[in-house]
Amino acid sequence: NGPALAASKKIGGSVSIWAEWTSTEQQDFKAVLQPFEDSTGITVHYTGKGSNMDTALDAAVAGGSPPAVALVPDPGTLDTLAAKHAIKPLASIIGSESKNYGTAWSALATYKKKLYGIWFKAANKNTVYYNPAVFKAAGISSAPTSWSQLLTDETTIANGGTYAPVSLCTDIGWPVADLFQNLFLKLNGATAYDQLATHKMKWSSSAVTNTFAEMAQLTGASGANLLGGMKGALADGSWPNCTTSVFPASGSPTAAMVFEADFLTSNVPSNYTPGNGSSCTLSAKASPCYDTFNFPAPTGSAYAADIQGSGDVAMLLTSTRQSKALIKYLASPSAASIWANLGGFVTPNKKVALGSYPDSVSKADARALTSAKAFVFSLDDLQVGWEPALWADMLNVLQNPSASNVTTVEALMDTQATAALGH
Amino acid sequence: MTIDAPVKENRVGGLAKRLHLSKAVVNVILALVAIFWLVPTISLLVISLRPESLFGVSGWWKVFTDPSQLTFGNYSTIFSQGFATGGVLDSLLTSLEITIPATLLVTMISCLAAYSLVFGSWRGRDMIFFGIVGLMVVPLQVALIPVVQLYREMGNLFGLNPYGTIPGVIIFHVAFGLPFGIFLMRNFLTGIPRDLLEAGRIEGAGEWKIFYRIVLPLALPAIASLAIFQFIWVWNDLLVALVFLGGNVHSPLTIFLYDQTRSLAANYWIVSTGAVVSIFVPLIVFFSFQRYFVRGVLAGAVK
Amino acid sequence: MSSVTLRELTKQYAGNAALSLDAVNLDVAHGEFVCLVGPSGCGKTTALRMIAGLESVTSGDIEIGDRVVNDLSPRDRDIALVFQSYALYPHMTVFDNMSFGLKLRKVPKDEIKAAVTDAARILDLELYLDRKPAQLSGGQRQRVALGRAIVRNPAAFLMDEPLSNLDAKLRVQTRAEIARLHHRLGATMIYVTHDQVEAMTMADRIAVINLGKLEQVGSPRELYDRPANQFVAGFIGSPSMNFVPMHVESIDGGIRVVSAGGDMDVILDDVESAIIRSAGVSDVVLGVRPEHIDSQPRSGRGLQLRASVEVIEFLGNDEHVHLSSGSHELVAIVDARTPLTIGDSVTLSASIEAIHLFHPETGVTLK
Amino acid sequence: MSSVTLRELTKQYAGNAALSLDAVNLDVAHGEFVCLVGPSGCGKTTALRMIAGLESVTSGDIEIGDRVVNDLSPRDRDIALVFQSYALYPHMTVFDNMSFGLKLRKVPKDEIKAAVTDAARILDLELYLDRKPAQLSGGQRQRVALGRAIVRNPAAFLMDEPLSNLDAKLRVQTRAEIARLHHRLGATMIYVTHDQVEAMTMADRIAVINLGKLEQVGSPRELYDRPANQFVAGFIGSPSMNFVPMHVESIDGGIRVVSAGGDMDVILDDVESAIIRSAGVSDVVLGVRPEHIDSQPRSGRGLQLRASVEVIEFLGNDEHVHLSSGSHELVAIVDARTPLTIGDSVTLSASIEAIHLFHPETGVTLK
Amino acid sequence: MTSVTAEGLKVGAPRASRQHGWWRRNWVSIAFIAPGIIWLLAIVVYPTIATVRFSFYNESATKFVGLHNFASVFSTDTILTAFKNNVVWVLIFPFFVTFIGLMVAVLTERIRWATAFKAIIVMPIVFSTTASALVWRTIFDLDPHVGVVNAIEQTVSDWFSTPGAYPLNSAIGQTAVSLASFNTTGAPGGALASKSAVQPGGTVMMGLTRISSATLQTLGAKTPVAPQTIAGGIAGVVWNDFSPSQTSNTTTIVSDEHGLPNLRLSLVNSTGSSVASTVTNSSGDFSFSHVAPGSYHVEVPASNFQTSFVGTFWLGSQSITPASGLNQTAQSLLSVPLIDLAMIISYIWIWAGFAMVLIGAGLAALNREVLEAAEIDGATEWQTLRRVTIPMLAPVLTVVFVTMVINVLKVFDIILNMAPGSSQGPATTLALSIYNDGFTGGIHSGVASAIAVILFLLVVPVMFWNLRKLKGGSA
Ligand SMILES: Nc1ncnc2c1ncn2[C@@H]1O[C@H](COP(=O)(O)OP(=O)(O)OP(=O)(O)O)[C@@H](O)[C@H]1O
Ligand SMILES: Nc1ncnc2c1ncn2[C@@H]1O[C@H](COP(=O)(O)OP(=O)(O)OP(=O)(O)O)[C@@H](O)[C@H]1O
Ligand SMILES: [Mg+2]
Ligand SMILES: [Mg+2]
Repeated sequence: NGPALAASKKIGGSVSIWAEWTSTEQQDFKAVLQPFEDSTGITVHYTGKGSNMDTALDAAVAGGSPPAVALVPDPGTLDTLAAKHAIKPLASIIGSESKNYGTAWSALATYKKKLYGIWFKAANKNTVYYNPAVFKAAGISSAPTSWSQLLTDETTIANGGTYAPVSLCTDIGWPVADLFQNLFLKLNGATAYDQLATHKMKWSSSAVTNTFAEMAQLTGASGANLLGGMKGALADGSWPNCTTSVFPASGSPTAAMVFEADFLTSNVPSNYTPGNGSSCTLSAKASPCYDTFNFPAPTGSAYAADIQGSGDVAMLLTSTRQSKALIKYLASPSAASIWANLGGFVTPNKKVALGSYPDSVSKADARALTSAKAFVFSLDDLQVGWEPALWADMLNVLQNPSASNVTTVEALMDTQATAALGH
Repeated sequence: MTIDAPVKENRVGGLAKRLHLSKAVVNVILALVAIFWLVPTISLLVISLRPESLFGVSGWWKVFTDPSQLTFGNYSTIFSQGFATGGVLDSLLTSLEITIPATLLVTMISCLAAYSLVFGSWRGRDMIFFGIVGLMVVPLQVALIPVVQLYREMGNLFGLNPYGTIPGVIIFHVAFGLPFGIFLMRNFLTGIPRDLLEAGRIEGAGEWKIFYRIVLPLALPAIASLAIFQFIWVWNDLLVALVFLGGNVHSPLTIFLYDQTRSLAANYWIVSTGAVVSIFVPLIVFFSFQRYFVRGVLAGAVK
Repeated sequence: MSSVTLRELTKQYAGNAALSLDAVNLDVAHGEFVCLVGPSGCGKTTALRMIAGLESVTSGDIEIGDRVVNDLSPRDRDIALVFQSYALYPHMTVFDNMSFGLKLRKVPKDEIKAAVTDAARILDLELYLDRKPAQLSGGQRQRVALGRAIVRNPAAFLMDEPLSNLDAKLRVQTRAEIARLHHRLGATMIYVTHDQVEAMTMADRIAVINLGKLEQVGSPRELYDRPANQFVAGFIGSPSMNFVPMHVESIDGGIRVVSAGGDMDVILDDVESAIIRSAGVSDVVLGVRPEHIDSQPRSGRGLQLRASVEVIEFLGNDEHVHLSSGSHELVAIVDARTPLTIGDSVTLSASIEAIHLFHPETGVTLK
Repeated sequence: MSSVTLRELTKQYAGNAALSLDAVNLDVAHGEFVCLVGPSGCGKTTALRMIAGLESVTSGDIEIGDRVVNDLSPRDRDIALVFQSYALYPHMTVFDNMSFGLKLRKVPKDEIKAAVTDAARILDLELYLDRKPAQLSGGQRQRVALGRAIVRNPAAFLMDEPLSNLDAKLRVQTRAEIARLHHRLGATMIYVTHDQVEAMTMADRIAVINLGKLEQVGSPRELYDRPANQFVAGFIGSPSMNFVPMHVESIDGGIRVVSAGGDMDVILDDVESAIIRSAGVSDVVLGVRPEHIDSQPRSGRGLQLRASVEVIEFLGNDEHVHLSSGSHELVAIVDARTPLTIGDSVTLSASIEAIHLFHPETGVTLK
Repeated sequence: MTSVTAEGLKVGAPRASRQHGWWRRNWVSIAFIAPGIIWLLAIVVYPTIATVRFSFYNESATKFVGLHNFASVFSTDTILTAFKNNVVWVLIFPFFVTFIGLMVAVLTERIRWATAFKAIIVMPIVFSTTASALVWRTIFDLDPHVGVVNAIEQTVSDWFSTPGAYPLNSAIGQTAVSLASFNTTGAPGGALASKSAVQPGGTVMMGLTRISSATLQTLGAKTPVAPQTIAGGIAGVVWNDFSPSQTSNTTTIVSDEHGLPNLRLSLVNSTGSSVASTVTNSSGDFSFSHVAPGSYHVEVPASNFQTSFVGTFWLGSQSITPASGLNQTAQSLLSVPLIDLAMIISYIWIWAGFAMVLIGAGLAALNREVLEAAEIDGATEWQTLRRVTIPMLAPVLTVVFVTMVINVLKVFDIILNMAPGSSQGPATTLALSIYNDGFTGGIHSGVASAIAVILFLLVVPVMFWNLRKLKGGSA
């Protein structure tokens, strides 16, 4: 495969690596590892830990037998482990491969000025997925590019009477938080976003209040724009149910679009083709399509290219010849390209050619990521200690966006943030 | 025969009928309960037999009008890996490797401890028992990390770190099964007449003999229940195995099923399939222990 | 085959203010057969259980052989106990119940089989060896409990009413077997019973307990003839001794005791009179056993007694005649052929030897 | 207060090939006191449990009053049962144990209290009303079980050896109380006992069961004097009747029966001889009760018996003398003052009225 | 001196021997309990102590913060909610599980198919909670096409009220609304009326939107035509004023728009009373003839939009106790979300088998004769059960009850898996808070440990009660 591998000679031995990925993602990642194993003779033991990754890793570190390499989904863990000296600095190990990442990403993998991780996989949470055929049925031919256009299109689709404009993922609130974060970023920019994330900006500030107000526009009065109304959104909005109403595996869609990150791709049934061609139909049986657009900013906003996202950062926990080789391999563009090629994957690795992505949707996604003016990490994940409370608060506002309730909840959030973050 | 019939007719009047009726009522009530209990179970089974695409789209009961919806697709997905390491059968074995020792140990240690608590004469029995019941409430989650650290200390001290090994998982399960086990056995053993133990003692049985020749046989119904539950709990555990097995290549069935689901949410059709697959062993366990629930185990023992 | 000695043995159960056993002293010699008798709840079972090591000793000592065994576990005491409640192992067959102790001692299989078969034959249990206790009748259960003790060969047997649920015939038979066993093994036996006949026929000595206290120990004849006090006198013998409060009257040099209504009177001789005088009492309790009352008046010294017949209980050869004399109730045993009918006024008598006199307050025997 | 009738009542327990009750017919009249006696395991408890409704009927019928109650639940039969195993409620105090049945009937509180206090006084349980069964002695438990029955006022009482664990005195006392209760309430009573004295003194009629079969029903005197067969003869009376196989010899017109060694013989009169002849037997079993054996030889007709004294059991007033006559063992009850010593050769006798003769195979009474 | 020594010996000797005796008497008992105690000390007690310690430290266990964590537990509404939910669970769940378990265990003793029945009841324990939660989630699903409960409710409710021709489209949660040019009176789904008044001889154009194409298809809607005036009458058309080809045109009828057939209309005079009514035909046109002079409105009564039953949101957080209008804290303490009930029902379904098996085991050991004695004493079956069986079963019932109390104090998996995200907040419990606070995204201690400690303390009374009860029960 890549020339980077051809150079390395057979090392042999084995190395263990943990990540969240199970099921399809696990198979994809194993495909990424295959050429590495072939060329180095190293056997890689991969374990997918799912949502218990953090706990399992904490335990493994505490238990004294951590995996050699681990990929975790949040920068906080990296900081914690670095503080405990449980992970190794990477600069000298991966050498020039560290330059494959933009400064925003490197900063997120740096602790006390040392690089401890490489962001192997990234997710763009600005992505909005929509069913082009539904848009067309309402007489809309192109995706909205501004916030006001999005609202207009929503009304149009609603008036059509057959499809709900939005299938809102609610779950325990994290998708709503994502939605809020998107909107906040597009309305107020990355600087304000970072201030809010660290609670330097108050939740009771007008920026937040405005964002909530705009969000209420999006959902419509008592959830008029949402699939099943507010009640339906809350009842059926659990992940990934919310996606199947836009991209059903059989029958017809009931909603036009769904907000979530690009990892939603893996929940789109395989018979959907990416793009917005003229052949797209409403029936899941004939040729259905999916497409995305970037979460729109108000017309003329300076923050249109700011991106909110997340990712998986690879860290080295035990330093052996094999593990070093593996992390270096993960940092290389050839590793990321393999998965990119398989789809449902984007990497912040600049060296991965856009051509590696199989379709227009992921290409656009990757382009957005790499061309981002500013990149912010998902804000809720940084709210250690009150993240679930934040999600609950988001659901609260979603259900009752009245000014008085917003004021109450904002005050509550400030209290919670102060209690958890100490300021 | 013909002469007998009218006599029989007269003598019991409506009373026998009333008795029969009450028996019928019991049967009807229990049948209703059984149906109530079965509906979810059947729906789980049906969900596992319907294709993924229909989940959440239409009611599972539709299969009864449209049997063409039935498919073994979910099962073939699960069984696709076969016997290989990481396959479903390998996981089944691993589950047994964990569950059987954990069940045996909990049952044995609980019985021993309960015996001591009930029939021992040392002071402070009540306090110890009190403490043990208190431990039932300790959420398993809070113990994970301290125990892992403890394992590492063991590794440092004795060169044997159970972390990442199957014994490590078993040790943890046993510890968290014990409070309930002891609680159950103790309360059950209080029902065994002391005279029986004393008879054994007089006949020259040591405590051990009394324990396993007299008390254990009499406590079989309780032991069977404890074993059933312990087995089921360990069998269905996911969290402990995930945390304690580390990178072990063999993983129990729960982890295997968990792996079939995607990282951000459960694939319910696979979960249901897995649930159906994973209940067979516990059901066998249940049925084989069922026969120990004999009525009147203590009948005829004392006046 | 050891002696058993109780020294000031006392037991107080938790949650029971009264002493269930109160400073009991008792020596049971090696090979001796002692019966414990006493009213229900007097502490017989408690005593056995303490000797067996099943109850802790509140104070005092228990010696078996010449060791103080207070702290010895039951199985180290080498005794067999037949429980009043049987305490059969419900999960074992009769055979297993009986052989359990032997198995524990690793006695060879065929010896066990022989011993159990033997005991089963004696106890008429051969047909039931495969049954579980739940499938047995009350008497059969009791016999299994007994069998469990006798298949072993312990230093001492403790038996708590081992025959109470057996019918008369079987009881006589089993009693004989126990006596034979006792002779054959020379084993020490402490035997609780409420059956007079058992106690009288089997025991070398009888210990009478009342309210946890030992009242008297002695041979059956001693207890029957010379009870130490009114309690023992009343307890030994069935139907029990008749007691009548009498007034002491001095008559020319001697003493005459007479009942309130004057329906009964006895004239004492000099020796007896002296004893009564030295006791300094003006009242005594007269005791006479039902079987010592003659249905005929008698000439000469002795009890004279005028009464009316109230109830006659037929008992085959004998009759129990319930009498009313003045305000007193008495029972007499007379030959069934004596022509008595209810309502008869009769004069009865008893010889002076058959008369007991007790201190009216302490109950101590005066004559 | 109803009659109880058993018609061909049969019981076979699952897992037990033998019939525990075999076509028993018994009429217990309203207010009658019937004692069931029989060897251990003969089916007494089974019969009571079936009458109470606790065991299913294998075949036959049970009538209480004039209803067939085979299928009636125990609750609806209005009977009280004293269990052989007591079956006290372990979680209730003595008071609650006794008052439970009344509470269920919603008897006013003070009436309950009065009834229980009364029963407790009769049964000497006043001190224990607050205890739980586990803290009682065996006899106390039995009294609680008895108390539980007598506080109620049922149509019939069923009592299974209710006095077996009581001492002699208490037993006599309680016996009297039960008799009084029976008279006062006029209640029908079916009473299982193995105590001869109880059966003889209390019962209007006694039913003798053997191996599940009813052998004879009759008044105590009937059973004692005219047992229907050898089994009943042996079962009623304690110590039981002596049986000796005899040979029938014709002597000038009459018949003489004589034992194998010739140590015993009886000459029969014409009537008796005729019966024996018509039975056409050459052997008979002779029966004579121990209490009917005279320690003196007698002139005239009757049993003459030469024997040697083997064992003497002292019983207070009487002695049980175990005799050996030829190859036969006999027991005689003699006055304790009779001067006998072990090894003595003696000649004893019994009057011709005291002699019973039984068919050697069927056991049916011939004389 | 010597005599004192002798005295001392005399007193001392037995005591020494007593102690020696203690060990001799008890060493086996001690040996029996030792494995359990050691195991528990190492694997449960040690972490428990760690937990207690962590509860006084900050989240990363680096700084001692005193009672801060406890203070924040009691001042956080979410945790108060969790407390309240725990209380609701504890009050309802253990009782019902024990009760049902007991009833079922007692009743099964009388049936022939007991084994099969027991297997059915036990089966749910055998499933993982994830699977059970999934099943119950579908059973309670809001959509009557998916959820059995709502399907039943719908069937029942449809007996009582018939839906209109244009019911709420449950798939998208909408109902017809008029366009701005045709005034709306009332909420969406309420009655709609023409905006401008009309006189006899005039015409009315009423454009509505948000009508599902599926409905139109079912009703066989045809292309509408502009209404013709009729003398002394009022004519008009009602149509679905939405065209994908001309989304902005809201004033005229476009070719791909459809009339709304089968609509019930009424003519309302100026005083607001209805004077005539009619039904639109397949192109959506209608007419009222012989209308008295005056000014009228044409109204589309709400009954047209009468929806069929929309389902009870069993998994929702609406309170079943009156708690609205209270402040946040009071609400978190007083409202009982409906989903609590749904989950409790499911949890009972899961655990009743546990109770049944244990109680069955207890029943097996009861002395039958005592029960017979009760029967003889005249107790009905119910009385026997209540006054004899249950007290005698007390130790086992206590096990079940206490286990269930502790179980629900720790309940979280069913909530995590069954509650839709939106209800997880209102339905949260202490253990779920521990899980969320202390467990997601790595392990934090602090508040989570404090909650655990509080949980632990909550059990203390239960233990006391249990101990007292057992002591009283057996001797
Ligand atoms: N549950 C049972 N199963 C089988 N056989 C039984 C059962 N109960 C009793 N039997 C048998 O039935 C016969 C009659 O028993 P029952 O208890 O009626 O005797 P009983 O006359 O009361 O004897 P006892 O005087 O010893 O109490 C006995 O041989 C006994 O072994
Ligand atoms: N566990 C106990 N707790 C409290 N008191 C008890 C206990 N066991 C027995 N007692 C009491 O101690 C006294 C003696 O009891 P014990 O059992 O020794 O009597 P007993 O002589 O065997 O009587 P019985 O002939 O009725 O069996 C009784 O009054 C009894 O109530
Ligand atoms: Mg006793
Ligand atoms: Mg019996």
